[in-house]
Order: sequence, then C-alpha cells, then structure tokens
Amino acid sequence: MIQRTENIIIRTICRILIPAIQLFGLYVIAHGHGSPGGGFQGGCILAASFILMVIALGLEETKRRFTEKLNNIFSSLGVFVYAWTGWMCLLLGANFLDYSVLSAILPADPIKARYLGMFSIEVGVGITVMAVMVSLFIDLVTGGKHGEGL
Amino acid sequence: MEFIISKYNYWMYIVLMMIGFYAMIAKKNLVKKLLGLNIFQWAIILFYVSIGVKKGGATIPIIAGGHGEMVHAVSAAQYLNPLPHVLMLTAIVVGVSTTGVALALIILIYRRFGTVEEDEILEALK
Amino acid sequence: MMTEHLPAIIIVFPLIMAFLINVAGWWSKKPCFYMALLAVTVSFLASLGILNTVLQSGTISYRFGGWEPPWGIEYLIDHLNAFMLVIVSGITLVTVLYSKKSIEQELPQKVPQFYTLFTLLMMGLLGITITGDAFNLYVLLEIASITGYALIGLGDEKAPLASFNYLIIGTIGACFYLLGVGYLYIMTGTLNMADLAQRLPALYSSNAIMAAFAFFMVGIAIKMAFFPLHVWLPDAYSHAPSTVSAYVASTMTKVGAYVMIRIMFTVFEPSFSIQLHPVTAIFGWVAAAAMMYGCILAVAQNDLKRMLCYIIIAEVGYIVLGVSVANRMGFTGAVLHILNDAFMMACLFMVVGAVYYKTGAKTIVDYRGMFRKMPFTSASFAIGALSVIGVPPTCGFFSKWYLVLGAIDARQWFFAAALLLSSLLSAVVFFRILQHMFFVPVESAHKHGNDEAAGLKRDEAPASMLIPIFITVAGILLLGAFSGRIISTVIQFTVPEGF
Amino acid sequence: MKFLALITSLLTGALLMYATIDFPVWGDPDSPASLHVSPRYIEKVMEETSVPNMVTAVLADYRGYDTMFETAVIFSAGIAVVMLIRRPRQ
Amino acid sequence: MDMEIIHSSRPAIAILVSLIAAFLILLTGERARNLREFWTILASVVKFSVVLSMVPFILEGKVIEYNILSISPGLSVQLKVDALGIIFGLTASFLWIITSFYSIGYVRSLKEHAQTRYFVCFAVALSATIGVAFSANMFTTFLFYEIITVCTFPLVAHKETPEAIRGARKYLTYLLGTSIAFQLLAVFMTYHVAGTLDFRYEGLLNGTRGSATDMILIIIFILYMAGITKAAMMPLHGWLPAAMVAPTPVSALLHAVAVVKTGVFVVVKVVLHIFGINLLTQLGLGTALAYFASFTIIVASVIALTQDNLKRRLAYSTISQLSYVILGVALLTPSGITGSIMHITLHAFGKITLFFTAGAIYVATHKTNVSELDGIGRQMPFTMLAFTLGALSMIGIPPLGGFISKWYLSLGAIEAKQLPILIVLAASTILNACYFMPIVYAAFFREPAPDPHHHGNPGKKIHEAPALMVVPLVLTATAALVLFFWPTFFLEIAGIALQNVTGGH
Amino acid sequence: MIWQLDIILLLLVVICAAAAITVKNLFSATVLFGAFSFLMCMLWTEMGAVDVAFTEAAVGAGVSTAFFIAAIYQTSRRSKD
Repeated sequence: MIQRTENIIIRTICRILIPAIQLFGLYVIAHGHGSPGGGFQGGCILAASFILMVIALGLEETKRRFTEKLNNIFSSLGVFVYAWTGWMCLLLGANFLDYSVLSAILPADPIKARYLGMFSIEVGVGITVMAVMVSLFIDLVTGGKHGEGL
Repeated sequence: MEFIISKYNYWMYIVLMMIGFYAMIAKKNLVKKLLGLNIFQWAIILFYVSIGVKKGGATIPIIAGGHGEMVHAVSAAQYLNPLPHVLMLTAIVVGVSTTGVALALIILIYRRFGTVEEDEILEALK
Repeated sequence: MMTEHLPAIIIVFPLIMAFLINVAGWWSKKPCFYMALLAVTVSFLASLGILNTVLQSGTISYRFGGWEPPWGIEYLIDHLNAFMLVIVSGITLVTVLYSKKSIEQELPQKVPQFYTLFTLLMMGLLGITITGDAFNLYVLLEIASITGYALIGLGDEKAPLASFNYLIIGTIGACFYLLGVGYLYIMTGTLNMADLAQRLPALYSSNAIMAAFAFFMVGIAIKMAFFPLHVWLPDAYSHAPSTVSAYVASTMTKVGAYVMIRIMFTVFEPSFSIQLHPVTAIFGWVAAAAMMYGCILAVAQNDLKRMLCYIIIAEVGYIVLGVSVANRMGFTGAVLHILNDAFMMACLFMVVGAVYYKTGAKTIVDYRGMFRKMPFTSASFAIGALSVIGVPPTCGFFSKWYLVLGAIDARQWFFAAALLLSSLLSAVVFFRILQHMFFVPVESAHKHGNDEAAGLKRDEAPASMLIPIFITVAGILLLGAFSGRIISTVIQFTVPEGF
Repeated sequence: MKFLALITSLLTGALLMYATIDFPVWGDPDSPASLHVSPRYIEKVMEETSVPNMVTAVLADYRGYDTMFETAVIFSAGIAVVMLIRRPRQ
Repeated sequence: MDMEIIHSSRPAIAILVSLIAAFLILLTGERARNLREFWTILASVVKFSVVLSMVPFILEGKVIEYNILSISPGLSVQLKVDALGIIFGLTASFLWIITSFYSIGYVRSLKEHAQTRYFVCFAVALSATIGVAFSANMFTTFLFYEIITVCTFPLVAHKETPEAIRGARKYLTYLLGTSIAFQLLAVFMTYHVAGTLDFRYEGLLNGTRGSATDMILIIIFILYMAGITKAAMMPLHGWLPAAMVAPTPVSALLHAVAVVKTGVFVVVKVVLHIFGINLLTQLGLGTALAYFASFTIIVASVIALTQDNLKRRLAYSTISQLSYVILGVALLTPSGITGSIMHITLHAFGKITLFFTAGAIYVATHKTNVSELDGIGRQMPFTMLAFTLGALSMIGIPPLGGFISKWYLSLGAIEAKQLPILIVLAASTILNACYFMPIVYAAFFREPAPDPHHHGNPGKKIHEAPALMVVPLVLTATAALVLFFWPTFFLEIAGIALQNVTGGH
Repeated sequence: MIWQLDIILLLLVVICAAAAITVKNLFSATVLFGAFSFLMCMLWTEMGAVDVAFTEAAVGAGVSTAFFIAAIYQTSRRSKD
C-alpha cells in the first residue's frame, strides 16, 4: 500500500493527476467566498493529492517532497496565520478577529477588508488541514513508523 | 399522521442515532464502536442540517449574482438558513479529529494486546 | 489599553504559543517548557486582571469580530466565570511548574508535543469557562477532550484502552451536549446563552426544551464523571502520566461542574431546574449516592491513584449536592468546593506523582515508611488528605461546612448525614495510607537492620516538584483561612437570583 | 450487555421522539430558527462583508472565533496522533 | 451582665508560641538535640508566662477577646479568655513545662526513635489545647478539637508496633469518627437553630426554645454528648485504654490533661455556655446526664479493679474521674459547677503524678503490671511516695487537692437534692481506694518477688529513674498537696466563672 | 427539494448504517461507512447544504474512510460482532 509502485501507467497518471488535484484544491480555497468550498474543503483536497502521492509513489518519495518537518511546521503555520490575523485586528485597536480594521494596512475599504481577512484565515485553515490530514494518514497507515522510513 | 409525515426527517435521524448509539455501547470490537460513534455524530449533523431547511422556494445560501458590485435587497425567505451549516462544518471537523485520535489509540492498543476485541483485551489484562 | 482585550488574550495567547512550541520543538526540546510556562503565566495574569475588572465594574462583555451578541460570539464574564478562570489558570500554572521533571522522565521523546497539547488543553478549559456561546462551548469542550484523550493515552500499558473508552463515552457526552444545543436552537433560533435565557422562559412547557435539558444534564454528567456515569474516570485518570492526572483531576471535573451550573441557572432559570422540573431534587439524591459510592470504592482500592480517582467521584458528588439543595448556603459551598477541591486534588495527585517519580511506588503498601524517605512530600500528602476528610483548619472543612449548612437549611437531613458519613469514610481511606506512610512497623525496620538498609534513606523529590506541591499545600491552608473573604468578595455574587 | 444497550438506545430514541412532537414542522420557513438570528446573515451579508457565500461569511467572520477553534481541534488531533503513535527518529 | 472586654493578642500568642516552637523543632531535627529540647522548654515556659499574664485581668472580672478571622456572619475564629478558660489554660500550660522535662528524660533514657516527630506533635497538641481553652465559639472549639485529635494520633502510634498501630487506629476511629458524625452535626444544628455559635453565659440556645422544638434541642444535646468522645463517657470510652500503648509522657499529659480534659472542658462549655443552666433545667437533661455520668463513674471504677496493667488501671480510673467533672456540671448547682471546674485542675495534678510514676517505674525496672510491683517502694521511694500522694488525691482524702473538688461535688449533689448521686460519690471513693491502696500497700509492705536474673536482694537498693523524671513527678505530687492548702486562687477564678453563668446570684 | 428522493436517500442511509455495524469484515464495514457518508453527502446537497456536502465528500467519504482503512490495515480486519 505504501511501497513505491512500478506500474508505469499508475505513475504517469498520478504525475498528471496530482498537480491537477492540487490546483483544484487551491481553487476551492481561494474561491470559497463565492461558491461552495473554503479552507477546510480545499485543505482536504490538497491532502488527498498527497495521500494519492503516498499510495502511488510510495512514502519515501513523498517524504522527499513534503518532509516531516515541513509538514509539522505547516500544521502550526496554518493556525498561526489564523490566530495572527485575529491578533493583528487586536493590535490595530479593534476586537479580536474584527477584520474591518485591517483596512488600515490593506488597500481596501473596511467591507473589502473583511473579505480579505476572511481570505487570509481560509488560507490558514487550508494549510493546517492539509498538513494535519497528511500527517494523520501517514501516521495511521504506517503505524507511526513515519520516522523510520519503513 | 400529518404530524408524522411532516417531520419524517427528524424520525430518520433518530433511527440513525439509535443505530450509532447501540453500536457504541453494545459492540465489542473497537473499530465497530468507532464506526458507531461516527454514525452517531453524523446523525446529529443530519439533524442540524435539517433545521436549516426552508420549504417554499428557498435556495442554497449563496447570494445569486453576488460577484457583481451592486448589492440588491435580499429577503430572508429566499435563502436557506446558513447558520446550521456553519455549525456542522465545525462538527464534521471535530468528528474527523476524534476519529483520527481514536484510530491512533486503536493502533496502540493493537500493538500492546494484539487484538481489537474488547473482551479479548480484558482477558489479556487478567 | 490591553485590559479590555484580556478576554481574548487569555485564550489566544496560549493558542499561539501552542503552535510556537510545536515549531520550536523541531529545533530543541529545552525551550518548550519555558514557552508553556510563559503562556500559562500570561493566562493566569490575564485571569487575575479579568477578575479584578469584574469585581470593580461588574460583568464584562467581549464581542469577537465586533458583532453584537446574538450574531457574533460573545464572551460574557460574570463573577462565576472570572472565579473559575482564576482557578483553572492558577492550577495550570502550578501543574506546569511541576511537570518539568516528571515529563522529562516519563515522556522524554515527546516533550514538545506534550507541552503543545497541554497548552491547548488549558486553553480549552479556559475557553469553556469563559465563553458565552453554547456552540462555542461545544467546540472548546472538544478541544479539551481531544487533547485530554491524547494526554491520557500516553500513560502506562493500560492507558490506551482506558483512553479509548474515555473517548467513546466522552464523545457520547459531548454529542448529547450538542443535541441539547440543537434542540434549543430549533426552538429558539439562537445560540447565545444570554439570548437563550431571554427567549426560553416562554417555552418552558415544551417537550423539546425538556429533552434538551435532559440531554444537557446527561452530557455534562458524563463529562464531569457524575455517578453513575463516572465509569470512564477511574481507568482514565489512574493510568495517565502523573502530570496529566494531576491536571485533569483537579480541573476537568470542576469545569464540568461549572458548565452544569451555567446551564442550570444561566441558560435556564433556577425556577426551571428547581420547581418546574425538579431535577435538582433527583440530582441531590444521586449526588448523595455518588459520595457514598466514591468513598466506599476508594476504601477497596489498593492502587493509590485509583483510590484518589474514586475520591474525585465523591467530590463531584459534593459539588452537585451543594448545587442541588438550591439555597444560598449550599450553592456557596458548592462553588467554594470547586476551588478547594481543585487544590486538594492537585496536591494529592502531585504527591503521588512525585513519589512515583522517585520510587516508582504505586500501591498503598509501597508507601510504607514513605515519611522517612520523603518527609516533605508525605507531610503535604497528609495535609491534602486531612483537607479531603474535612478536618479544620484546612480548606476542605469550610466548603463542607457550607454544604452541610445548605443541606440543613433545605431541611434535607439525609444529605447532611450523607456528607458527614462520607467524610468519615474518607477518613478511613486516608488514615489507612497515612498510617503506612508515617509508621513503619518496628519489626520490619529492625529486620533489615536499620533504616538505610530497608530502603528508607531520605531521598526527597526535586525542588521543581516540591515547590508546586508546597504551593498547593499553602493554598489548602490559606484558602481555609480566607474562605470568608473569598465568599464575600466573589462567591456571593455568583449565587443565582432567587436563592 | 447487548440487551441493556438496546434498551438504552431505545430509551434515548424515545426521549428524542417525544421531544420531536413539539418541533416546528420540518422545513417551515416561519420556524424560530429561520426567524430569529439567521435573517440578518442572509440579508446583510453582502453589505457587511461583501462575501456572497453566506456559509463562508458566517464561518469566517460572524462566527470566525468558532472556526479558529475548529482549526485548533484539527491541529491538536494531528499533534495528538503524532505524539501517540509516531516512533521517534533514531 | 456587663463585662469589660479587652482586646489583646495575648491568647493568640499563647497559641502561636508552641506552633512556632513546633516549627523550630522540626527545623532543628536530630542534628542538635539539645537545641531542639531547648525550644520545647522555652516554648513551654513562655506559654505559661503568657497565660499567667492574663490572670490579673480575669481576676478583675474582665474578658480578653481576640478575633483571628471572620468567615461569615455568625461564624468566626475568635478567641476569648474568661475564668473558665484560664483555669484550663493555666493547668495545661503549667503541666506542659513539667511534662517537657519528664519527656526529655523519658525518651532519652529509652532511646526512643523519631524523637523530633514526638516533640513536634506534642507542641502542636498543646497549642490546640490552649486554643480550645481560649476559644470564643463552638466553631473555634471544634477546629482546635480536631487538630488535637489529628496531631496526637502520631503520638499514640509512636512505638509503631502492630499493637500501637492498632491502638492508634482505635483511638482515631473513636475520636474522629464521633466528632465528625455527631459533634459536627450538633454544631451544624446549633448554628441552624441559633444563627451563631458564640458561647453565651446564659446559654446560646437558651432563647431559642420557642423557635426550635424541645425534641430538636434534646437531639442536639445527645449528639454533643455522643460527639465529645474525648470526655470518655461510657459507652464511648474504648479509645482511652487502647491509647495507653502510647509512651508514658504522652499518656500522662494527653490522657490526663490535654486530650481528656479538653473533652470534659468542651462538655462543660456545651452545658454551661451553649445550653445554659436554665434551658437544661427546663428540659430536665441535667439530671439525665448526671445519672449517665454516675453510671460511668461506678462501672469504670469496677473495671479498673480488674486491670493488672498499671497504665490500663490508671486509664479506667481516668474514665471514672472524668465523669466526676461531667457529673458536677450536670447537677447544675453552684457548688456542683465549682466542684467540676476545680476537679479539672485537681484531677490533672493527681493523675499526671500517677502516670509519671508509672513511666518512671517502667524506665527504671521495665515493669508494667500491678502484680509485679511488690516491694518496689523500697527501690524507688520518691516515686512511690509521689504515687501515694497522687492516689490519695484521686481518692479524695483530706490533706490532698482531690478532696476539695469532691467536697464541692458532694455539696452540689446535696443542693440538687440528689441523694443517689451522693451515694455514687461515696461508693466511688471506696472503689478508688480499693484499686489504688493495694498498690501502695504492695509497694511498701510486700517483699519483692525474687528476681531470677539478679541474685541477692536488688529490691533493697535504691534505684530510681533519672532525675529528669523523678523531679517532675515529685513536683506535681507536691502541687497536689499544696493545692489543698491554698486552693483559694483557683477557687476565686472558679467563683468568677460560676458568677458568669449564674448571673451573679 | 424532492421529497421522494429525500425519503429514498434517508432509507438508504439507514440501511448502510445498519449494514456497516453488522458485517463482520471490518473492510466491508468501512466501505459501507464510506457509502453511508456518500449518501449523506447527497442528502445534504439535496437539502441545499452545499458547503456541508462538499466537506462531507472530502472528509467523510474520502479522508475519513482512508483513515479507517489505514488503521484496519495496521490492526486486524476480522471482527467478532
């Protein structure tokens, strides 16, 4: 399940499919404001692309591209982005998560600033969800032998 | 009769919830318990989503033509109630997280006892 | 300028620190402890600030995102919240100080993750106590629970199973709570507690509201390990790592009790839970049973930690009893007991952890002659034990005092008798241990020639463990002395109207 | 045990059904849930946040604080699993 | 009745002195034993001086009050020194000085283990005893009462043999169990009925007869009497003989003075200040209590006759003597009350002498049984002389202090027109004589049994216990003698106490 | 919203749930659970909760099932009940 597969068809399809899935994931995150979707769904789709990578290309190769450390940092980073957005609002003098004051540092009026603030947190959610889902999957599928490289 | 039909969604969610609840208590297999737990949570999500439904022409909670610059007046009856949906997004995430942690615990238990059947584990503990 | 934002800081600062701890852990394990300590200290100071503000200017309202209450999430902090915040963050501070050595020994490989989760757990508990939104409370409850499951699962051999069972039962509890919220929502259309309290009275006769209340109570009873829904607690807490059991034992059930009080008397009016549906009367009897059950089973235990777990079940019974007699005295006693019990349990579990750290002792027999070996630790245990029994002048006596007076005021003689009887039973429980700790039968000591040969050489726990223990001991002694002041400054304002 | 579980779940179900009797009719546009808090989200979402997807708007702005904890839940689950079963690198 | 109230921290200091000493003793530990013992002695002397310094105010009819902390309205930890308290305080703190010397001699010559723990607990126990003596309300009393129980537990279990631990467990079960189950409940009910717990001279519950039914008041009274197990009234006396496994100085001070006297002192307080003479007379509870006490007096004396172990015999004697105090106060007559107040002090001096001698005999010869004491008077003349004085005082024979209290008690019985009580007093005097005089006789006039280990006649040689032990017991015996001739000081204070409760007539 | 479709989906959901907890093979149970999730997802789309349905599709039917299969792969696939 997690060994590298040598089947050329699968490998090629994955090579084509994975970037497409990732692109779609990014689209879902970015376009969550106007259509169904958002950080969580997009993050899951991104994670799915990595899960596919693990299944098709093997854990070793995946880990070379998306290392354990990077994964861990990403999972923190996402929530950090979220909390920091809120914190910025606080520093700018409004209540926590009151994005309208972000207009002071963003080129937008208060209403539009809310839009951008939401975008920033959606990105945060997406990053965390992606990283955590990947790490959860790898941990569960290898029974925690993540670090030993199987 | 009227009253049974008019709320059939709620009855179904209750049945679903009972199935999940039963599995959580009665099943000896830990994975089965966890499946029961998921069904239980999903039943509650179904219940919440059912709250948000509005009959009589309400559509999905995305404002039509919202990308345009002009903002036209919107009446509440036109769109579904978005709040339960929001709550349930959170609940789904919580459900998945719980599942993840539970599966990790199951793997740990399997590592220690070589089984995921509760009665066999209790046997092994003696 | 920052004081008005304290309600946000108290939650968000530890959250941000949790991520930083996790990231920092990739480079070095050393700063993790200090970062966690910083996070907790800031929260503690913030909670003091909040309490101060509440005492001076009454209820605080903080609106997240700047949205007015029923639409956005609001923190509505009254005396009870502020009081609980100080308890929870104070106990956390003590526990973090204590955790350093014990974690280094028990979980050397997992220090960063441990502190990340620990900080998140504290954040969850603080969030539960501070929030004014019913659904927000659910999310925070789940944070606290998930981190709790993970931390408990880290313990000894049997911990994963115990933690799994806790997870299943705890999720049932949380889901019941969620169902309750859903039922309130479908009937009222709002999630804000204050708004709910306004809109609910018109609906009190509705079946749905009754069912919602029932689900709330069952869900919370599971979370606070209220007899007979306590079955997960002894396993989960006794197999957890020492720091974790010290922490969860002293805070989690108390936070559960807080949520119960909130739901009973803020979301619903006292008249609902006392007269309309006399749940308090039922709760009173069950609580009396809980006290008896907890103490009796504690007598039967050999493992010290497990024994303390049953004592917790009894203590939860005390708190619920105080609430359920539904008068000023009883309620005061219950709230005071939340405070006192947090300190007592922290003290006892920390001592057990410290002894385990030094000697690996677990059962009561292992504690034989512990006084010779670890005099200060043992003395602290003795004080904690006396407080649980309710011997003056320790703080446990004072809360029991109010509880019994409450029972008498309510003309519930049986409850008063039950309180005293369970005190007696806990005296049996604890003096059995104290006897082992303080007296080595002369023959066994002499058989081995001298104390040193019998393994009784003095070998005290490290200072980083002793100091937190001493803090809790000082708490136990001082809270007793100042209970009058605590009641007159804070607790009397928490009593619901109509009591 | 199984029998007990059956009884318990049936009782819970019965309680829920009993409660359902007082519910507003399913899909009723005039139910309290549709009338009290949510109309504002629907009617003002564009002018207040300029986001057409109400779910996103409520999720990320009106109740953004919830979502932050939702993310924290995911995060803590990730850390929890790492801590529970990942074996440290040698 | 107006009384001048002085606010002073002296009572608090008197309590704190030995607490601080306990702390210093703990710090000093085994490393510097002389320094450690010095703290004990210093504290005992200072404590006595502080207590003594309050006497003049009391004699002027004033009352000293000190509020430590208020817990809630009607509930506070408060100290109040009045005539009744000062008698008990004086007795306890004076005897602590003597016992300290005696203890040092005892533990050193027996090379006891855990001496630091011993002295620490001792100091704390004394602190709490003074606390009981000076407490202004039932709450404070209960607080210190419990502290005494807890901190004497290690003292009783001191030897750590299975027997000692069993005895200590019994001790604790009785004392803690009854005080939590009955006394605390009684305190709660008192608070519920009266709304406060302050001791009042006319009786706290006196005015509540209208609001509370007689039944409730009677229940409260019974709960109190069942709860104050330290007074060792039958049938809840079992802990006292069991606690005799403790080292002798512990038995001496704690079971002749601190613990048991605290018990009877609290009984006196409850009778006089919680219920009050009027209320008890109206309820008819005084007589009931008097008969109950009489029963204990006779039965305990009879049991004492059958005991061979000297300390156990003394223990049963204590049980019977404690009931004298209760009897006296239960008579609810002026002379009875005076007698019972006097008996607290006078019995203390007598009984402590007896325990001291028991300890001295044990240290010098390792004998514990009455049957082994033949001819010991020749070997330990001072000790046995002191024993004789103590015994005479117990019996109540004129040139000794015990006579005075018995005299007043008898007067009280006559005042109360209770002829049966008078008979009880007479009978118990005879019984006392029956169980004490044979010891004296055997000690001085019997030939010692031939000792298999020593040939020759070791009994002839004077072989006393260390001076550190003999001097204290001689002192207390002398005191018992002196108190007969100059009881005026105590009588005067007892008079003030009596005046307080009877309202001056 | 079409109520006939609604009822059919609800019935299918209940059947899948019941089947998932009844079958003895855990892999089958997980796959049935995946089907359950997918039907739920359809149900929600049909009720107009598109965001929830999207999430459900990504999580319930996708990631969550993958987690279950991963864990069963690590442990055992048989179940006694």
